[in-house]
Parts: sequence; C-alpha cells; structure tokens
Amino acid sequence: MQNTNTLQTSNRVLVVGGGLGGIRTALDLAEAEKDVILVDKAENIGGLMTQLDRTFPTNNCDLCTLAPNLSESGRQEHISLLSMTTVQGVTGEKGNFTVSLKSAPRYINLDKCTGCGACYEAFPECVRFSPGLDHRAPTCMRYPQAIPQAYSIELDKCQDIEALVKSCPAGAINPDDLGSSGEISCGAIVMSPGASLFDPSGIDYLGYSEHPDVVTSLEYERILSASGPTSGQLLRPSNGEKPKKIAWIQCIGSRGLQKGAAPYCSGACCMFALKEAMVTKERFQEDIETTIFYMDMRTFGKDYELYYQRAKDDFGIRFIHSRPHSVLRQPGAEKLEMSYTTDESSKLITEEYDMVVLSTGFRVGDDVRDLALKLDIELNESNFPVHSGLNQIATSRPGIYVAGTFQGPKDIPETMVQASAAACLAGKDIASPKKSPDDQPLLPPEKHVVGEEPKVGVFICDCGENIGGVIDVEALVERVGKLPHVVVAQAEGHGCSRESMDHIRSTIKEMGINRVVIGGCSPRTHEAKFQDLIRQEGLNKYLLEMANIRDQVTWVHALQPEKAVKKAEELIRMAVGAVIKAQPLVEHSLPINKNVLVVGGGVTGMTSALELAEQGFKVYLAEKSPDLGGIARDLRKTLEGDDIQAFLGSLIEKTMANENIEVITGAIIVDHSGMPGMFTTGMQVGRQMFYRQIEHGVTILATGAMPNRPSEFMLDECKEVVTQIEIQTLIEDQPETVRQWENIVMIQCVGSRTKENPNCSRICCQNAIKNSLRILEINPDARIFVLYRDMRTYGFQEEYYQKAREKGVIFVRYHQDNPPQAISVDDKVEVTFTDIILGKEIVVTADCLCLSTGLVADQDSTEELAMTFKLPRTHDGFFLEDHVKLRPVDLPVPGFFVAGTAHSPKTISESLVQARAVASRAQTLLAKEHINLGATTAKVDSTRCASCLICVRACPFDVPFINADGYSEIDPAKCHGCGICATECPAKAIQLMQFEDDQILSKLEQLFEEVVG
Amino acid sequence: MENFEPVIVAFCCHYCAYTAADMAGSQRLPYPSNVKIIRVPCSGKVDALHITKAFEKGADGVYVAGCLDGDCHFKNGNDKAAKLVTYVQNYLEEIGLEPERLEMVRISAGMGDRFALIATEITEKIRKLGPSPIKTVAA
Amino acid sequence: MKTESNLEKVLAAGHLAVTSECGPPRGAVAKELTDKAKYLEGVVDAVNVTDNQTAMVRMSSLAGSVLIKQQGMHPLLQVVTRDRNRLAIQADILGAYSLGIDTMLCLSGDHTKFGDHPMAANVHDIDSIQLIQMVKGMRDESKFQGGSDIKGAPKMFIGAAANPFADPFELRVMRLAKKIAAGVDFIQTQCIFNIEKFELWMEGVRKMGLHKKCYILAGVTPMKSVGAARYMKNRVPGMDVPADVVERMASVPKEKQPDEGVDICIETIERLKKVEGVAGFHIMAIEWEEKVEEIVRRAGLYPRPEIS
Amino acid sequence: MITAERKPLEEIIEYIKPFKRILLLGCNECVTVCAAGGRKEVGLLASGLQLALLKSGSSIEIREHTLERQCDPEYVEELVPMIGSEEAILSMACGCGVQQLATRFKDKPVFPALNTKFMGGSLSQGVWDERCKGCGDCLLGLTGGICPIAKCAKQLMNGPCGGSTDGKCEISDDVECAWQLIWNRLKALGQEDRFLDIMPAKDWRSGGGGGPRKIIREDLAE
Repeated sequence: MQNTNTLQTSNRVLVVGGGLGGIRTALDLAEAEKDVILVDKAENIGGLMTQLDRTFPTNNCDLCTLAPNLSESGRQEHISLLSMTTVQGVTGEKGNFTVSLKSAPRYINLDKCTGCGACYEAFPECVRFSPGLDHRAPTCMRYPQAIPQAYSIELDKCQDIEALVKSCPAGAINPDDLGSSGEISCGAIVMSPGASLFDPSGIDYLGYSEHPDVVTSLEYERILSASGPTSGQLLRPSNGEKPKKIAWIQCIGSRGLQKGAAPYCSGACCMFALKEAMVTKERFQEDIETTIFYMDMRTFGKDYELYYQRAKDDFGIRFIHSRPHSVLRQPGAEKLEMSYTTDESSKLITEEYDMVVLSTGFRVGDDVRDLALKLDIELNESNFPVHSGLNQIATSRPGIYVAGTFQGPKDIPETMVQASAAACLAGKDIASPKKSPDDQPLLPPEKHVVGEEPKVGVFICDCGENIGGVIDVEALVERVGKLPHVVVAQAEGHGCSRESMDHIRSTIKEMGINRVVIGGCSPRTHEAKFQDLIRQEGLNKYLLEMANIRDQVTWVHALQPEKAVKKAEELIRMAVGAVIKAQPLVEHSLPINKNVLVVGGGVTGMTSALELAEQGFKVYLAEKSPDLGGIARDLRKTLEGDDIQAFLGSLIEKTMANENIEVITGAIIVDHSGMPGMFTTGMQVGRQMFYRQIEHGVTILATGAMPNRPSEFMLDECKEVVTQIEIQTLIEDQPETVRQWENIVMIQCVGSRTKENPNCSRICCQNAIKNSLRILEINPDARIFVLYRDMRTYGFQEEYYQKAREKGVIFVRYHQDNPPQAISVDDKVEVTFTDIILGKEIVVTADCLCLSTGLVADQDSTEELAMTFKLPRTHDGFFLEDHVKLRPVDLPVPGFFVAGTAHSPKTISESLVQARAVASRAQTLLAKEHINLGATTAKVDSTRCASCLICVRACPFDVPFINADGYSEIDPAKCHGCGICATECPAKAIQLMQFEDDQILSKLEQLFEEVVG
Repeated sequence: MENFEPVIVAFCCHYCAYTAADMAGSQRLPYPSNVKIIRVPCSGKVDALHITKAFEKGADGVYVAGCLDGDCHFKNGNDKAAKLVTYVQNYLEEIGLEPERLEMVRISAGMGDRFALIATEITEKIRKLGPSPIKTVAA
Repeated sequence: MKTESNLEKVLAAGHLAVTSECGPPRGAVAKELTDKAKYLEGVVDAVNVTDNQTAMVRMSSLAGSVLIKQQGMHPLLQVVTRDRNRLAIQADILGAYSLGIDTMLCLSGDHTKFGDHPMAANVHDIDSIQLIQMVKGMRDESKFQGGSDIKGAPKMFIGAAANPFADPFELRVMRLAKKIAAGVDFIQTQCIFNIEKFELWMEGVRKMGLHKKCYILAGVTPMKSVGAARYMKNRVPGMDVPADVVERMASVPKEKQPDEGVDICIETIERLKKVEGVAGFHIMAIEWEEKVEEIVRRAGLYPRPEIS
Repeated sequence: MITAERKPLEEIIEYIKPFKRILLLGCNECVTVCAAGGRKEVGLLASGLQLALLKSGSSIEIREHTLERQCDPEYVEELVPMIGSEEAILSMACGCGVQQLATRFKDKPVFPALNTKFMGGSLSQGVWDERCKGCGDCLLGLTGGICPIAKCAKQLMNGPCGGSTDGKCEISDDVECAWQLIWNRLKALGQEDRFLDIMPAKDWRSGGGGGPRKIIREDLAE
C-alpha cells in the first residue's frame, strides 16, 4: 500500500540542504533502504565544501574526496534530488509532515542536458555561477563534478533567447520554464542548510572593503583552488603578483571581538587558517612568510594538536598571540601595513604584508533563519536551533532534526558525524519500505571475454591539480597509448566525476574495450566505483586495474616531476600488464547476520544499542565492568547544566528494559573471527569467566577512555590537589568545604599537549569553566585563577567562558616552557606562576589546586581489542577511523564502527551524536540481506593438487580441507582471501583470484620492460 | 655510480603497508620515486618466486611490507612473510646476491611517515650497495 | 669356572676385584701403551684395552691387548659393535683367544658423531646384547652366529657395561637383566659420583637377584681438576656428577685439586664396599694411570690376590 | 613418503654449466608433498639458476615442467614428444625419478637437483622426520610402533644405551631417544614385559644386505 503512490507517501525523509552533511544523511538513509528527498537551493549540490580547496587535517583536495559521494548520491535509487528548490512551509507532525516546496526555474531540462557546455561557450554571461571572486572562473559549473551535471540559465541576462535555445545541441534549454511549486509528504525532516560567513565589510580598521589584498579565508580558498578564479595560482588580487608575506587574523566576527561579532567561537577557523598557511607553503613557495595572529589556538579535535605542531615545527609558520590593531595601506604603497602589540610589550609593532586573510566565522544566514521560522523550530539568540537536553540533533519540534553548521559552528568531520546521527533519528520516524526483488538495478549481461584478444582502455585522471599539476597527463596518455593491447588511452579530468564516468562508459562501448585501466587515485577508495562502472557496460568487475598515480606518485614525488612522470608510466604499464591477465570472476555472497555487538556499556554504547534495538535489531551490549554507565557515573552536570545522573539513570533503565538488548556485564572479549555480516566473537563472562560466543553482523566499539592521572603538581601526594572530576564531586557533595575556600587555582593541560601525550584532551577547558561557575554559585567570594595555555572553549562554550570572566574568574596564560610551580605549605598549596602581560611572578596560596588532567585512551583494553579485532590505533591509543572526514566513525575493517571517547576525548553530548551516527552507519550494512564476499578467494586446480595438506595447515582460518575426492577444497564463502595457501602450495595448484601469479609476474615484467629491453 | 637510480619493488599488504603508502600521499610526505609498489592482500601472499623474479627482471632491491607484529589482518601472514624473507635472503646469498637487497618491514596503516622514512632509507641503502649484479651483466 | 680368565678367578674366589684401563695410542708406537701399562702392573686384576674410544681412531684393541699380554698382565679386550660387522668381530675374537686373550667387554660404542670421523658409517650390524649372545654362543655352544660349528671355541669371560645413571632410569635394571639373560658374566659400571642413585639402582638389581647372576664392578674415576668435573657433569652423555662434588673440587686451590679428586675416589670406593652386590671396582684413571696404585693401596685393595 | 632437499645451487650449476638449454623437471608426488621438487620449487630453482648464471655473465634457457610421477615409465613417456632441443634434464625428483629418466633418455644427461633423504613423514608444517629404513622385516609390532632401526642413532634393538638423558639421544638434544619413546609406548600399552625379550641379531638380507631388492607381485606382473 505504501508504495502505490510514491508522491504521497510520508514514509520518507526530507533532507534540506545538499551540502556535505545533507549528502551524508541522504546516503546513510538510502543505504539503509530508506527513501529520501534531498532539496538544495543551489543549482548543484555540494554546499560550502565545493568552494574549498583542500580540507584539514588530511589536506587533500575536497573535490576529489567529495566527488565520489556526489556521483554516488546521483546514482542512489532511494534519493530524489530537487535542486534550486526551497521549503516554503511545513504542516503536520512527526511521521506525517506535509511540506510545500518551490523550485526556481532553471530554464534547462535536466533530463536532456548533458553538461556539454555549448550554452556557456556561446553565451557566457547568461550561465549561472555564484561563489566568491567568481568573475574570472574558468568554468561556470560550480565545480567540475557538479551534480546535477547541468548548467542553469539566468534568463534575465540574456539578450537573444532564441539563439541561446539554438546553441544547445541537446535541445535542453526551455525559456518557458516557470519553475514549480508543490507539496510533498514525509515522516521526518533533517535540516542541514549550512551556515553563512561573517561579512567583515563593516569593520573599518581591517580595511576589507578598501584593500583588495585583504580577503576572507573563503576567498583565499578560492584563490588557492584549482577551479578558482586564478586557476590555482596564488596571486595578489591588487596587482596579480605573487605574495611574499601573508598574515591571517583569527576570530573575525567570532567571540564577540568586533562590532557585530557573534558571541560564540566558530570552532573551525583555527584549523582552517593553519591549513591555508600550510598549503600556501607546500604548494607555492617555501619562502612565503606566513603569520597567524590569534587569541587562542583552538586545535581541539582528534590529532589536531599534532597538526598545529606540524604547522609550527615542520612548516615554520609564525604564530603571534595578538589582536592586530589595524590594517592600513599608505597612499601609493604596494603593501599592507599591520600594527599590533604583543603580550610581552605594549609597544606598537608595524609590519608589512602583501596579503591579509581574515578568518571569518560562521553565521546563520538570514534565509536559513527564515526557513527555521517557517518550520517552527525554536532558535537561540544567535539563531541556532535550541536543542533538547543532551541531544544536539533534535530540535524543539519532534520529527525535525538538524545537522552540520546550522546546529552549531563546526568542521567537516563533526558535520559528517552529525549527519549520520540525524539519519539515525530521522530514519526511526519512518518505516522501512518493503523491498521487492524487482528493486535490484538491472545490469546488462556480462560479455564473454575469455579467449578474446585483450583490448585495453586506459583512462588517466588529472584529478584537478592533483595529478595534472605535477605531470603532463596528455603526454603520458600518448605514450601509454602505444603499449601493446591498448586500443585507447585518454585523459579524463576527474575520472570519478559523472561526466568522466559517462565518457569512459561510452568509450568502452564504442571501442569494444574488454579490459580497463584507470590511472588515478587509490584502489582502496575508488576501485569499487570503477568496478561498478565497467559492470554497467557489461564487463566483469574484475577486468579492471587501477594504477595509483596520485597517492603514490604525484602526491609524493611532486618535487621531482620527471621522476614522477616516469613512475606514473611504469605503474600504468604494470596495470596494463596485469589487466591483460585478468579473468572474469564470480563474487560470492552470504546472508547477513543482523545482530549487533556493542562493546562498552557507557552512555555511548547504551545509546547506540538503544537506537539499533528500537529499529528492531538484536543487540548484545558487552560491558567489561560489572555495571553499566562507564565514566559518566562519576560526572554530575554538564556545562549547560544538564543533570547527568538523572540522564544516566533513565538511560540504564531503558537499556535494561529493552527486550532487543541483551546486556552482558563482566564481559571480556577474548577472540574474534569471521567477516562483516557474519562475525563470531568469544568472550569470558562474569566472575566464573564462563566462555560464550556471539554471532553478529556488525561490531560497535564504545569502550570509552580513561581519566588521565599524571604524577604532576603533587597529585596523590597532597590532599589539596585534585582533578576536575574530583572537584566536581566536592562541589556537589561537600558544598560547605567549598564555601570556606578563599583561593582556588586551576591548571590546564596537565598531562595533555605535552611531549608524552601531545594531543589536546578537548574537554578540560569547558570543565574548568563549568566548575568555576559552580564554585562561584555557592561561594561568590572565592578567587579563582585558571592558568591556561589556550582556552579552548569552542562553539557555544565560549559564552560560558565570557560569563566566567565577567564573574571575576582570573585567566592567566602560561607558556609550556615556563609552567606554574606548586608546593605544599601547611594545609594549602602555594602556586607560583608568571603573568606574561604584567611580566611578573605571582604567588597564590590556594585552598585547592585543581588539575585539568583530561582523558587518555584506555591503553590496556584498546590494545587488546585492537589485537583481537585487528584494528589500527592512533599513536596515543585511540581507535583510528577509516577516513577522518568522510568516514569518521567507520573503522578501516569493514563492519566495525567506533563512537564516543574510544574515538577521541569529547563531551557527553558529542559522544551521543557519535553513538547515533554509528547506529546509522551500522544500519547501512544491516539493511542488506546479503553480504558480498567479493571474488578474491583461493581456487584449487584439482589436477595439480598433490593433497599434501600444506594449505590445510597454512590457512590462518582453517578453511581448506581434503575432500572425498582426495583434493584440497576451499569454500569461497569461508575464504578470507589472504592468499597464504597460494603462496605455500608446493604444487602451485592454488591461485588467489585477482592476485594470480601471472598477474603479479606480469606487473614485474612490465615494470622492467625498459630496463631489460 | 653516483647517479645510480635503483629500482626497488615493494610488495605492500593491502590493509597496512599499502594504506600507509596512501597515507604518506595524503600527508604529502615525499620519498624517492625509486620505490614501486605492488599491492597484495597480505604480505603472506608474497611468494619466493615473486621476489626472485623481481631480481631476475632487474630489480636492485625488494622489500615486503606487512602489518605490525600481531596486527595482521589475516592473523599471521606477516610472520609467515618475515620467515619467507629470511629464507629468500639465504637463497640470494647462495645465488651470489647481497641478501641486504631484500628486506622485511612492518608498518601500520596509520604510519604514513614511517612508510616514507622506510622507502627513503631502503632506497639509500640500495643506492650504496650499487646496481644489482644481474642488471650490470644484462646491460 | 667357565674360562681361564684371571678376573673370573679373582671374582670366583670371593675377592673384591680391581680393574683399570689403558687407552691404546693414536699411533703405531707400542711403547706408549706399555709404559702406561707398567703403572698397573701388580695393581689390578685386568686391564681394559679400549676400542676406538670416543670414536677416535687408535691402535686396535686387539693389538693393544696383545701388547699388554706380552707384559705379563691380563688384558680385557673391549669390542664395540659400531665399527665392525659380525663377521669381523667373530674373526677378531678367534684371533684374540688364539693369542691368549680370555676376557672381553661387549659394547655398542660411542656414536661417530663424537669422534674424529663423524663422516664414517655406524655399522651396528648387531647391538651389544646381541654381541654378548654371540660370544656366549661361540664359547658355550661352539657355534658361529650363522649357525656353523667352531673348531676350537674361544672361551671368553664375557663382560658388558652398565650405566645406572642414564634415562629412563626404570629401564636400567631391566637392561642389566637383559644382558644377563644374553649371557654376560661380569659388568663394569659407568663412573659413580652420585652414590645415592647408584644405591637405588643396586637395590633394584638385588630385588631381581641379578647381583647373584653376575659380578658387578663399580666404576670410579679420580678427577684431576674442577674443570674435569664440570666437563663430565655437562658434556659427557649419561654421566651423573652431582653439584656438591663439583663444589667440593672447586673449594680447594687448583694445585690441591688432583689430591682432592683422588680423595673423593677413595672415599667413594670405601662407601661402595659396603653396598651389597658390589663385587669389585673398575678404576678409570684416564691418562692418569700413575695414580691407580695409590688409589688401590689407600682403598685397602692392595695387594692383589695371586690365584692360579 | 620419500623426502628430499634441494642440492646446493653451486653443485647444480656445475652440472648444467656446459649446456645452453635444459629441461627442469618436477615431480608431483613425494617431493611435492615435502616441498622439495614440486611446481613451486621448479619455478624457484629456475629463477635462482637464471640469477646465478646471469650474475656470472652467462645464461641458459630453462624449460620448466612437472610430471605426475617421475618414477613411473608411463608418466616419463609423456616427455618424449616434448623433449626437443633440451640438451640435458635436471630432475627435481627423488633418486628413483632421476634413474627412471636416465633409463628412458639414453642420450641425454640427467642430473639430480635434489638430495634424496629418507622415508619419513611430516611432523608439523615444514618439518619431516625419518621413520623407516626399509629394512624389509618390520619389527614395529614388537616395539610399540616406534622403529629403533630408523630412530635410534645406534640402531639398538634391545634398549637404550647409556647416553640417553631426559628422553634425548646422546648425539643431540634435538633427537629424541627412540627407546625412551618405545618404553613410554610399551608402558602406555601395558606391555612392559616385552622389553625383557631379547631381540636377536637381525637378518639384514631383507634390508638390502642381499643386494638390490625387488618386489614381484605374480598376479600383477606380466
């Protein structure tokens, strides 16, 4: 019944905003077999990210990271995409909303447009393009892999409409397009409309409106971008020359620092500036001087502190703790003049710069605010949605969720996590549509290629500047085209873009190609995509080889272009050699086990378990200790004042009551085997340590972190020295003690951001603020000193920081090389520190010295779990995600996810977002009925087998056996594909499909072709 | 000999070493282009024959890169690879090739820096050893 | 009396017998052997002449025995199965007896691995027990091992070795029983340092009444130095030198160690005299033959009985 | 199974040096199972020889092939149409195979690439031990299923010598004392009294003492 009228069904989710977050939400839902309508007001989806050049912390090009997602979303059968569309109003309630939509006229029929660009060539002024500094952009698609792959027309700018219509070879231009409006139904709405950026025009002393060389960070990003106005050249807007000295000024429009600035911290600008400065050094000249003027360096994300260190130590970026006084340009002068003072001296320093970049913060755009009002969701004074309790994703209106920068200022990884979490919550509000077998996409039958002469097509990406910027792709194509069996070699811009994919497909068809080589990025990330592509053209997926000429050539040999091009050619030759030997292979699949194992029974683990259990999945929740609750058992209140114990109590109650959840306490994981969709994990349970095994399809690690307890500042020696967790208990349980204190000193970064533990613990700054404010509530006369290195109260925490300052908490900065000293004197602690601004040493006799010790990975348990599950960890012992931006809660081993502080230190509400995100990611796997085991399995040639048992003994998984016919048999459904049996087989009777000996030997032969020949 | 550019074949396991190589890429950590990677699912997949053939074709150095101790995605493929490398080193010695031309290394997926460092060190080592005697004869 | 052997006569008369050994030289100089043998003249009842001891090539034990015999002493011919097959061994036995040699010791021999010809084949056509059987058959039934008759059977007094200290310990008594069943007349044991363990073995021997079926000569060795003690403890297979013995050797200065070794040896003999079933002593003073007389005298075993 | 091990490369090179083209022949039976002469080892030896020869400035054409069994004439016959310009055959079979080849190809030199070692079995992956000397008169029924002829360094048939220590043979700590094993077995089977039986001197005729041996099954033999 539900499917009879798809337009009217409310059994789907509306995602508003086609930026990275919206795409992630839509993809998660679609992969979980749920229907989505994705609307975006722009002509092509991609949001703000399409304007960025490279993004931290990996500093890779965004377009190439984003592109696969976009083409994937363009393909998804569950997603309907409405571009140039806005939401006009919403009625109804959770489960049954009616949304009125309005689409602006594009004047182009999307079904007909091929994105050929003829209209733009003929009438460049009529074709729409909008990002900053756009007038010199080389292409008027928003970015090379645009989705939909179509232009849009600005009809009012067109003089000769008839000629414009005729210019289109596809007949796609429709000047009579009036746009459309209508209503749709949906069960839940996810808002990810993104944010705008602060406009610094109003701040005179920064000179943004007067001097072209003062740019915002996003504009600077466009200048760096390969598809930007200068085609990726770094040039001064004023005179087109290369800049030699560039400065960044932080906190523009944030932290209430300027006229009209927002009170919060924008969270991402510090990393953004670091990235821009590093990319500047890396891509252009080492000798470009880069200086960052900052208030507090807020590199609080996972491994971000290391990134900061790299910027400082490896790239030589200069950091000045100062708010510049002014940016001026003397009449007739070329350069900008910046004046500032430093902490150490009040003398005004003036320096000359070629360019100044303003790190402008996030704002809620007016259109977004209006949209929110139409949706009737409550906003705070900065126009961000008010969330309910600890759940950041839920708005005040049930059924409407929020993700990304509209929820609060944040960076890409956190946006991606929120997007998945929103998919989890929204997906719960609708039912999964019943699947019919006809839903399978129809693929053409596979062509028979065995015995055919190999006809290889080689497609080489330039990947924007990534490859093309280092090597001459056209010249490479020419040489590769001469290789034996290569019938066509051609350059593809971004091979993974929809346009190029279509191009490759048509080339395969036209030239009758039966084997394909892609020269581009890593098969690790893109092999599946190109396999699908050739399969759509009727070729078996395994008739493909990828030559990794980006990650393993141009990215690492950029300084030696001749060597890079030689190596790229060698790698392609090797790929051609191997693909010629490739055979069509059959993939194996097995039914999936839909049970879930959640390891760790803290708030994160319980939340993930509940989300999945409420969706009908059986969840085993394994907790090492005898009780649920984890570290939250020791916590009382959040910064915002939420009662953690009340929350925890109800969470435990719900968990215990849910009949789909089996809580196993006292559980120690001891062994593990299987593959995604069919894992078996063994654990020893309870005091008797009895052994049980659990079969499950996915595994979620929510094992938490540990409070750090370094032996510093007399901690554990002197009873007046406590940690933030302990002071919190004192405040709540012994207010009379706290009331008697005169002086309290808090020291930040104890045991964090040090040589031994270089990362930031993220939570300590807000803990110090939280506890300071609580102390002042019960003891308004207390004098509180917070000794810090950088106050990292990101996002809305900044407002509490301001409040603490207003209430008289004294914040004193210290340098890492001159830390405070503490000695015990009677029942007090004497703390000595240097006030940098006063230039004086200060001694405070404190009643309590509180150390912000943060969180560290629980090395013992993560190490053991990492060994058992074969998972990688970071240097400091946290689980290492598969991709920090695009797959932030997926672990590299398929079927494994990580959430909460096992990923990195974070607050409870941030952990809860991840908990829901992993629930969403898990559902993308669990929604499938079968798991594809791939074709990389070992195959026995029984005519060669000597039944020697060597494979039987060698297999790490005990798969081979000698069958009734007396030969070794390997069940492809059980084979893990390591190839060890193939290596050890003395009769060479076993080959590992896709990695056969002749393929490997052919690669070697081709590599040395020149050397020998 | 000063301008000698060795050709080095690195058999890298998919789950750790190859990923580390990609990681070196995304962190833009340069290393010599002399190193050519052949991806294998597990370092345990590398056959003695693949190694000797590499030398036969003209490699100046070969290394097999697997996961860290105890971290093999396939339980113990990396340990098997390490034993194989020792075995082949002895064979190379018998053949009359310097066993130092072959090496086993272990890298985890996250160690882009280590990958670049190892690639650089091995290239320098092979450069010092000079061209493979096989190649000198063939040329 | 089965034979004309002087050793058998001494034993049969109920005396504590004393034997010692003399290793033939690694060359063809007879004097080297006869000089050493002189130290034993009148001190022992029979002189073992070793057969390529520790698998090192030496003058043959048959020739050595003949030289000893020419000195007027009583040689005890050692024969190992390692170097010769049954044809050669039987031929040698006939030859030996024809030259007046009437006492022999049947051994399997140290493995060639330990000697200077590790590349040599280990013959082992028969083992030591089969050798005993064969010699007994030649003596008592006048038959060669292949079954044919011997004209003029060699009347050999048949000895064998026993090691009470080797593993598995529980087989050590049984193996002696097998040797006795095969026809052995007397036994020379491995050097005894661990007296407790030897007594334990003897207890087993007595339990089976084996001490009544053959003569057991307890093996003793004077140690020259603590180094020698350690070497025997660690390097010689089947040798059991308790730690306290090594410590005792180590507790005296180097120049006093030879005397200490002799003292230990004599004390051992004194203790073993009290063990029921011990019929005599085999003093292995390797390359230290000059000390045998002192040991024999101080142990109260001198003079040797003259029985004809 | 017959076990074997590759000869040192130097020795093999000495054999094949005079030739330009050789056939390197593996065997898919015992020597494959003991990882000495199957297809894999054929490939590795070919590559190793090629490398060694290239290094010394010469080269050779090596054709690789593996027969099901080199010790049977019918399988060897398969080679007849194949052998063309190959001047010599290098066999990776046991001595039986090498001799079969030499018998069949009277005008071609045949060389062994392996040293045939012993009759044994696999102890664990990659480890084989000697179990049988082929004495032709099996006495395992008397010794608890463990052969003192094959497994005792001195072939003692009547119990352990005085060098047995902690279950190990005097010749090496890596070698187990066969008689310790036999005794353990006898005890486990409750047949301790068997030990007291004296095993008489062995008739070695069946073990090769009577010259080269042959088995003729009259019902099968033509």
